[in-house]
Amino acid sequence: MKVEKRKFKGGYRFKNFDGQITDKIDAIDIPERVVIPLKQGFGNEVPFISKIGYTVQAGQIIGRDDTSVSSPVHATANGVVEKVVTIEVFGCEVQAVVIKSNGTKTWRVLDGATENWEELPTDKIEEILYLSGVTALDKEGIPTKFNSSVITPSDVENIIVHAVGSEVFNLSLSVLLGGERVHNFVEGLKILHKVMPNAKVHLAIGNNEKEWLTTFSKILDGIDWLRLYALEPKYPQGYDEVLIPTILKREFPHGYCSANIGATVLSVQAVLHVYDAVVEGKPLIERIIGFGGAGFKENVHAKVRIGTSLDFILKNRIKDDLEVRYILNSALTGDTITNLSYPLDKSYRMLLALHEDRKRYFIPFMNPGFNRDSYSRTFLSYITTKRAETNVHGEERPHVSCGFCEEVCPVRIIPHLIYSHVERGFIEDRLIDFGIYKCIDCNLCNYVCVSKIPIAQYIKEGKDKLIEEGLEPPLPDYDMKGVEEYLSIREKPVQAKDEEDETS
Amino acid sequence: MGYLLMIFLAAILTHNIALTYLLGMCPFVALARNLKTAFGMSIAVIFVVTLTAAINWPIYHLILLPTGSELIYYIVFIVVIAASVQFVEMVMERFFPPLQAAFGIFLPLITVNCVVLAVSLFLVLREYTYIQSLVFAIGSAIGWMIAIVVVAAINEKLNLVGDVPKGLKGPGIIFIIAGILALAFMGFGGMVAIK
Amino acid sequence: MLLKKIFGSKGNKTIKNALWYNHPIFSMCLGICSALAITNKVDNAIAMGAGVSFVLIATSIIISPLRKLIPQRVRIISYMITISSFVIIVDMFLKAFFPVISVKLGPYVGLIITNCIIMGRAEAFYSQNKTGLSILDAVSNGISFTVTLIVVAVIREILGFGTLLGYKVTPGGWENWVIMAMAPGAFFVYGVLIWIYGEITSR
Amino acid sequence: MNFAPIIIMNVILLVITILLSIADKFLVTYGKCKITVTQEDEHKEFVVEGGNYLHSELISHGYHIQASCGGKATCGYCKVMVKSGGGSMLPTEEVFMSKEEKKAGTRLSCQVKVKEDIEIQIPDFFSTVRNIVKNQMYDPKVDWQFITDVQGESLPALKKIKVEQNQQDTVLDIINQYRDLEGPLVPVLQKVNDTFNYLPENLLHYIAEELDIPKSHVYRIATFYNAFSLKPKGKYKIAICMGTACHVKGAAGLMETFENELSINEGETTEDLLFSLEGVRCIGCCGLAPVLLVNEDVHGLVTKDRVPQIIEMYRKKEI
Amino acid sequence: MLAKIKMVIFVLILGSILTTALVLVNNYTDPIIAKNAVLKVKRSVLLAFEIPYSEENVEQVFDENITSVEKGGKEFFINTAGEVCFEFSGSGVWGPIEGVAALNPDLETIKGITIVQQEETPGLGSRIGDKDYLDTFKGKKIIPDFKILPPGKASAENEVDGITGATLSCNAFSAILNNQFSKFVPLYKGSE
Amino acid sequence: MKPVRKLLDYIYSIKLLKPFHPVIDAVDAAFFSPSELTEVKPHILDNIDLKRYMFAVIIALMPSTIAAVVFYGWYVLAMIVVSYAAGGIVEVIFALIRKKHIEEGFFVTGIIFPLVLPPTTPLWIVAVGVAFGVFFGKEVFGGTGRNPFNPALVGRLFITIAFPTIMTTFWRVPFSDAITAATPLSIYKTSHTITPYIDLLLGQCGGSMGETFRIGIIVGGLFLLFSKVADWKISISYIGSVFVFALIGNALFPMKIAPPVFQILAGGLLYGAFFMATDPVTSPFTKAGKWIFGIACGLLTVLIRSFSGYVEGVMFSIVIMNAFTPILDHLVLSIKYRR
Repeated sequence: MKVEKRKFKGGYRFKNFDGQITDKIDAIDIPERVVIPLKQGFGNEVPFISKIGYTVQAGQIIGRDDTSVSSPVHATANGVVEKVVTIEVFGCEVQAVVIKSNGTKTWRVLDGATENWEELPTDKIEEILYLSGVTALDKEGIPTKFNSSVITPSDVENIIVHAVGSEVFNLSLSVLLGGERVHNFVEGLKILHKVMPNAKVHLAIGNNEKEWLTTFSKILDGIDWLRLYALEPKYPQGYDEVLIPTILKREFPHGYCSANIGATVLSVQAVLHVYDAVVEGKPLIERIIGFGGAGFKENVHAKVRIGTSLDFILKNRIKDDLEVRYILNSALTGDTITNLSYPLDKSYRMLLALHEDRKRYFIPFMNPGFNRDSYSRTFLSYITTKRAETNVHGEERPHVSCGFCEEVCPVRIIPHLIYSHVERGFIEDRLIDFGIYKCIDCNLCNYVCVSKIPIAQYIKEGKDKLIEEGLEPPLPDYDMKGVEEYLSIREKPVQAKDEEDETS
Repeated sequence: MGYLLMIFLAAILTHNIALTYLLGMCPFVALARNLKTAFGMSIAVIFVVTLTAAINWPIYHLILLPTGSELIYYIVFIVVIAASVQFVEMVMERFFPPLQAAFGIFLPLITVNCVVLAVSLFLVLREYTYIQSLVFAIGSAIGWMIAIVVVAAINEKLNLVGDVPKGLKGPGIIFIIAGILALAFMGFGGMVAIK
Repeated sequence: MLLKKIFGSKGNKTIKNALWYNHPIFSMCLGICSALAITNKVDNAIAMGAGVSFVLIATSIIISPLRKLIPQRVRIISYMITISSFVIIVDMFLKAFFPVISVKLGPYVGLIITNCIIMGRAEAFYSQNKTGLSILDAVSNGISFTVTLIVVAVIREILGFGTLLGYKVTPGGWENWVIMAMAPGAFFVYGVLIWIYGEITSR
Repeated sequence: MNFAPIIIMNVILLVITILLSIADKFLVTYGKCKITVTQEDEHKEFVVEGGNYLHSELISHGYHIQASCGGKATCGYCKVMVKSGGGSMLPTEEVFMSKEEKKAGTRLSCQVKVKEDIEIQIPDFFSTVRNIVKNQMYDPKVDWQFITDVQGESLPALKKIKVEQNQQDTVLDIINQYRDLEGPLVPVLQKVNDTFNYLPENLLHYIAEELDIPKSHVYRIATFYNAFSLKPKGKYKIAICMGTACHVKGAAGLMETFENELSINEGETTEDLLFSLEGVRCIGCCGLAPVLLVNEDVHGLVTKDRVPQIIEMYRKKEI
Repeated sequence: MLAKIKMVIFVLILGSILTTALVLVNNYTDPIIAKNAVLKVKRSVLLAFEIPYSEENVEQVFDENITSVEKGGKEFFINTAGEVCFEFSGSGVWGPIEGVAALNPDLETIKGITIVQQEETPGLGSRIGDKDYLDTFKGKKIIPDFKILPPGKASAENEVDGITGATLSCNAFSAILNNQFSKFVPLYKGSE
Repeated sequence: MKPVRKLLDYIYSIKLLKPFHPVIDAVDAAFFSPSELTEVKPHILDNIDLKRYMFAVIIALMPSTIAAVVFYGWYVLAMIVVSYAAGGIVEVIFALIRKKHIEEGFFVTGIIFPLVLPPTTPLWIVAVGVAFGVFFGKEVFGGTGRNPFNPALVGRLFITIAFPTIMTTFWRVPFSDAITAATPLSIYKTSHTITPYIDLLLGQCGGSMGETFRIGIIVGGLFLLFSKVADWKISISYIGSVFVFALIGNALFPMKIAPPVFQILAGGLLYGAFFMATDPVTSPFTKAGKWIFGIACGLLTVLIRSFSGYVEGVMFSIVIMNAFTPILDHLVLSIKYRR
């Protein structure tokens, strides 16, 4: 199969950071208790449908709401439902079910799953997908007729599966797709194509993964609804807003989601989970996550049951003498994990432990700068591994129009222009012209800023203030699908905040 | 032709009416804070300066000089300027409302603007012919426009990124910007000479 | 006290406004064209200041008593005629008795007509106040203007020519700052003075 | 003697005045326009010939509207609120207007041409300032600007001012101290501000009457200087640095702690008028971040634990 | 209509009064101004010839030493020694340069030059008006043409040193001089 | 490094020095990287900061500085020291009064300014020039990053026009004490002689201290372009447009306009194109703006060099285009984001 080469303008390639995840995979035991949040991944929170004191099996549905955009939630360990508690996850309060595990590793197989999935009717496959909980994965979910995304499967015109490792730390493709799994993956793609027959499937792989490119071009040869792309692994290639213009060469409706233009972006793991659900009948109860960053003794992958607390996962993995910061998923956009009793949920890909480096280096600006990363080439950093730590490396200064942020911006806006408007309180519709709503919060402008200005924060603040003034993102000229459903989901957290304010 | 071009360039670059003769500073200070206003004002100035130069030259050379009454030419010039501006404004308001909205609103501000009177006076002092007068008038007004528009743009930029001390905001910083601009324009010195 | 007797309670205020709070140049930025252009020598500044003061006072004497007679429609034109007549007188006077200064001031004498101080004061003050008060206002504004011009001219002449009223005041090795005698110097000196004024008044 | 200049002058003036009269007749055909003026609670109407500027019409009808530039839109003093008529705002005016003023329809009267019936409101400073304070749009750092209430409703009638006897005595003492000074207002306000920790509204009224200074002027001064406050201010002003360095080191948390300890929000004053709390921009001691000022005292490297200590320290001073 | 007429009459009266006043003042100052202009010329002529005078006796000294001749529409001044002097003007870098040039009777050598008016860069180009500088012109030939060279380069008898840093003013000045010499000297000679 | 730390900590603890904290902060920040951690996303930051960014310019200037010292002796160092001291004082006074940080922009101004001066400029003129440049060119606008004009050029422009006699007299040829009034450009203007290109490249001619050793400038400039600190668009379009306009002009007026390669190598063009025009604060931030900026600078340089009273046009052209920068940006933005 022919491999198309694509890249986008802007962006920045993170290379040679220390603490990269190795190809090793660990299995982690089932903990004594699992805590399962009733909102995981994409969609609304679902009501608890089991009862306290009931014995449940792993893979049994304990939360489900067919009326709103959501996916079912499963028990992930065999045991007894102990209680339903309210936990706070990254500022949002979520109901969570606590299950006391009995330590067995079995799970309830989904009805109707079969190796001969091709003989199943599409409806049945969709039902299996929905019931397995796979549909909540990734940014916009997988569309089924069960209201698991904002659009229906027949509306999907493009499915983009991206396997481009563009972040500072990336999951290893050899771990995810090693051995037989690559065939499972292809099978998963075929299932998805059956569910969404109008869709073309686009598989994007980083052009640094030469072996996988050749493997795929061999395996996928002859499939006419599938295209293979080799992308340059520049951050933030993994964003829908960047993937869609790069691969489909069409404009992204900024301020809305990819589903609104009939595209679904999936990760490799999601496709594998699809395969697991439909062929092996395994509901989504386990994830593979990676441990990245210099804070870990060993940077490995791990297979973990959903609902396991992070404490349990990280036990004995962190270097003893280091002060570290735990970050979820991404070093640039991930949230800091302040509470290690958080349970793992469907949306976790990676746990990072970065060194909190408070050391004050002596005349740093005169050092040649080994072990350091810089967008500008004033550091001799190509030779050695670069450090990834949380020191700010400099004081905030007035912005000097160096233009770095504009060069790296993946959506071609001028971040510092918007920054200076917002900083001075010029909240006008000019900002919309300047493309403030195009910003995808990739934080890259912040990363490269010479003056250490939190540009991305300012842009976000600008967006909030604009919405406060009633200047919402304009709808694009073309038709969009499922916009109303999307808006209803998007506005939810804002409403919740307002209520809080009133009560306090 | 070459001489006309020389007058034109001299009026813009080397003998810029705002930066070398320091004229038209009142509206300069007031309007150089906003680019849109500065632009509208300077268009109006171009129009009025040319118009009044075109009227004042014949009045001086055909009426005042022959009758030996050049002593009152200040009065005549300023009255003609005031009246013609008012007249133009009325005509424009009545017959060309869109034009009026775009730059007619600046017309009343120009009535007592040094630039307009100064151009008329320079015509007399330098003994230009009619065509030369017109070219000089347009050139001077364009020179003024360049100065005010550039300063206004810098001012807008300062609104965005600057941190000007409190007491210096407004006129003070405009003067300093204009000073540096005048300094830079000295580089054109000697490029073209006027009579 | 005397002022209060003659002009009522407003007299004091008028003077203070003119001399400091509503300073014609620094606070309201009026009449800066001529102020900028001719202040490279103190004698020019004195001549210009005196000329402007004369025109101001004469205008106030004419306009204030007539304020109720002047028809609205031709108000501006009447002011202009009055002002420019006095300007011509100043011009002729300078030409006759101070020919050197007259040449140096050149067209700027004529441009006193468009000096916003005169027009502005006529419009804002003389057309609304009694004659005595108007004259007081004219005098104090004239003094204010002249003093400012002289201050600027002193700075510029000392730095730019090393002289004061033509007499050398600078030490031996002094190198003249030519720029101060030219347009940019005027801009800088005024900018800084306005800054100082602004900082003091905003305290 | 040469008579030519006199003749030419007269001819030119004649021509011009006649031309203008003709132009008036044929070009400016707005007819009679009605101007309705509201000032405080007083309504007045008068009919004028259209085509002139509002500013000159108002002046000729006895309204004193300040303008130092003579109608050239360079001073920005002659603001009035136009309720109807008058067209849209000109770009010349925009420089002088704040956002709120634009919304409220404030215009420079020297730029409004009377072409149709116009309804205007001439603001008096007193009511506008009170409105600003009430709507918390008040920012003493901003230069004086007046804003009328956003909805455009007519302003509430003025209450008769009430000054309590003991207040009156104190203030009168202060006023008598400074009465003979040149420009007594600022020192008087300073002293009153020191005594009461802020400038009560009624006292401003009283001071204005006593000193025979227009109320608008008193308000202008009172709102212009940072040192004066129209809201009760605490005796100890706690200013927490919100600069980057401090922010990074947890100034926000500090603010929160203070808010909890004093049970007030940022920008407010405790009920006992002892403390007021505000966030300020960098005060230049980033080495000591997070840093805060209590009046003039600098407290550096403040941790949340130290907050009660600091508050206690100043409370003790009071007792 | 009445208001209109009143308006016109007011303006006319005001105009007449003020203009009359102007004419009166003019009548008074006009002779003085005219005398000033004449004196200015006379003074500069005397300066160019280096004839000592004081402010009071300009007229007297002038009349004693100098006769003026008009040739081809240009006024020439001749002193007792037969030296010739005339006014010249031309455009400098920033504005016009006006002055008086005096030639020896041979009409080839400069006797003296005075600048009456110039607007060159203060402190730089304006030094062409300094007496010290103009003194270096004395005795220089104007035939075949007159040259101002960069400082330190002048050697021939028709060359003088320029002013450092004011090349343009010097160039303009030499251009004016050459132009005016070539224009007026033949004029004077031709009609002799 | 430990003693330095201890000393700084001790100074911090002295109460008397509280008003001078901005100065101490600046010293502290210069010697030690901050210990602060990122508070918000992203959790990791690029290692470059403003100090290093500005230091890159100084590194790029090193070849020409060293060459200047070799050519003209230790006096050059004295000038640099005076420049840093005088400008630094202005900067510090402003920081103290306005209670602001002392910012790193002065790193560059302090060295770039003496390098554009003739090698025998009196020290007091260096001080006046740099003080004026920092004061009017930068501090009145709010300091580093907020200035519309290049402070070093404003200072240079000021002394050029204020002290014309001094600034046009004292040129020196390297390795000799002879004072000459001629730079290659003024030689061309008076006698139409072209100095050999190899002499220009190696600096064997009169000129400002930093601009004569042109190989060093090219090396430093390429380093700047490579390290992304300076934008290549401006340098390229500037030099390119000088070449094009000189080529056309030389064909039309051979007596007035010098040939293109000579124009590029002579005078301060290379220095200006690499170190002055590329100052990101004072040049347009839009791409189209950058191209126009460079091209207009080139045009103005050729025009001023050939037709005006001044021999060199680089600094005038750059300051004029600095002034036009906001309007260029405004125009480009309003075309780009037209509704």
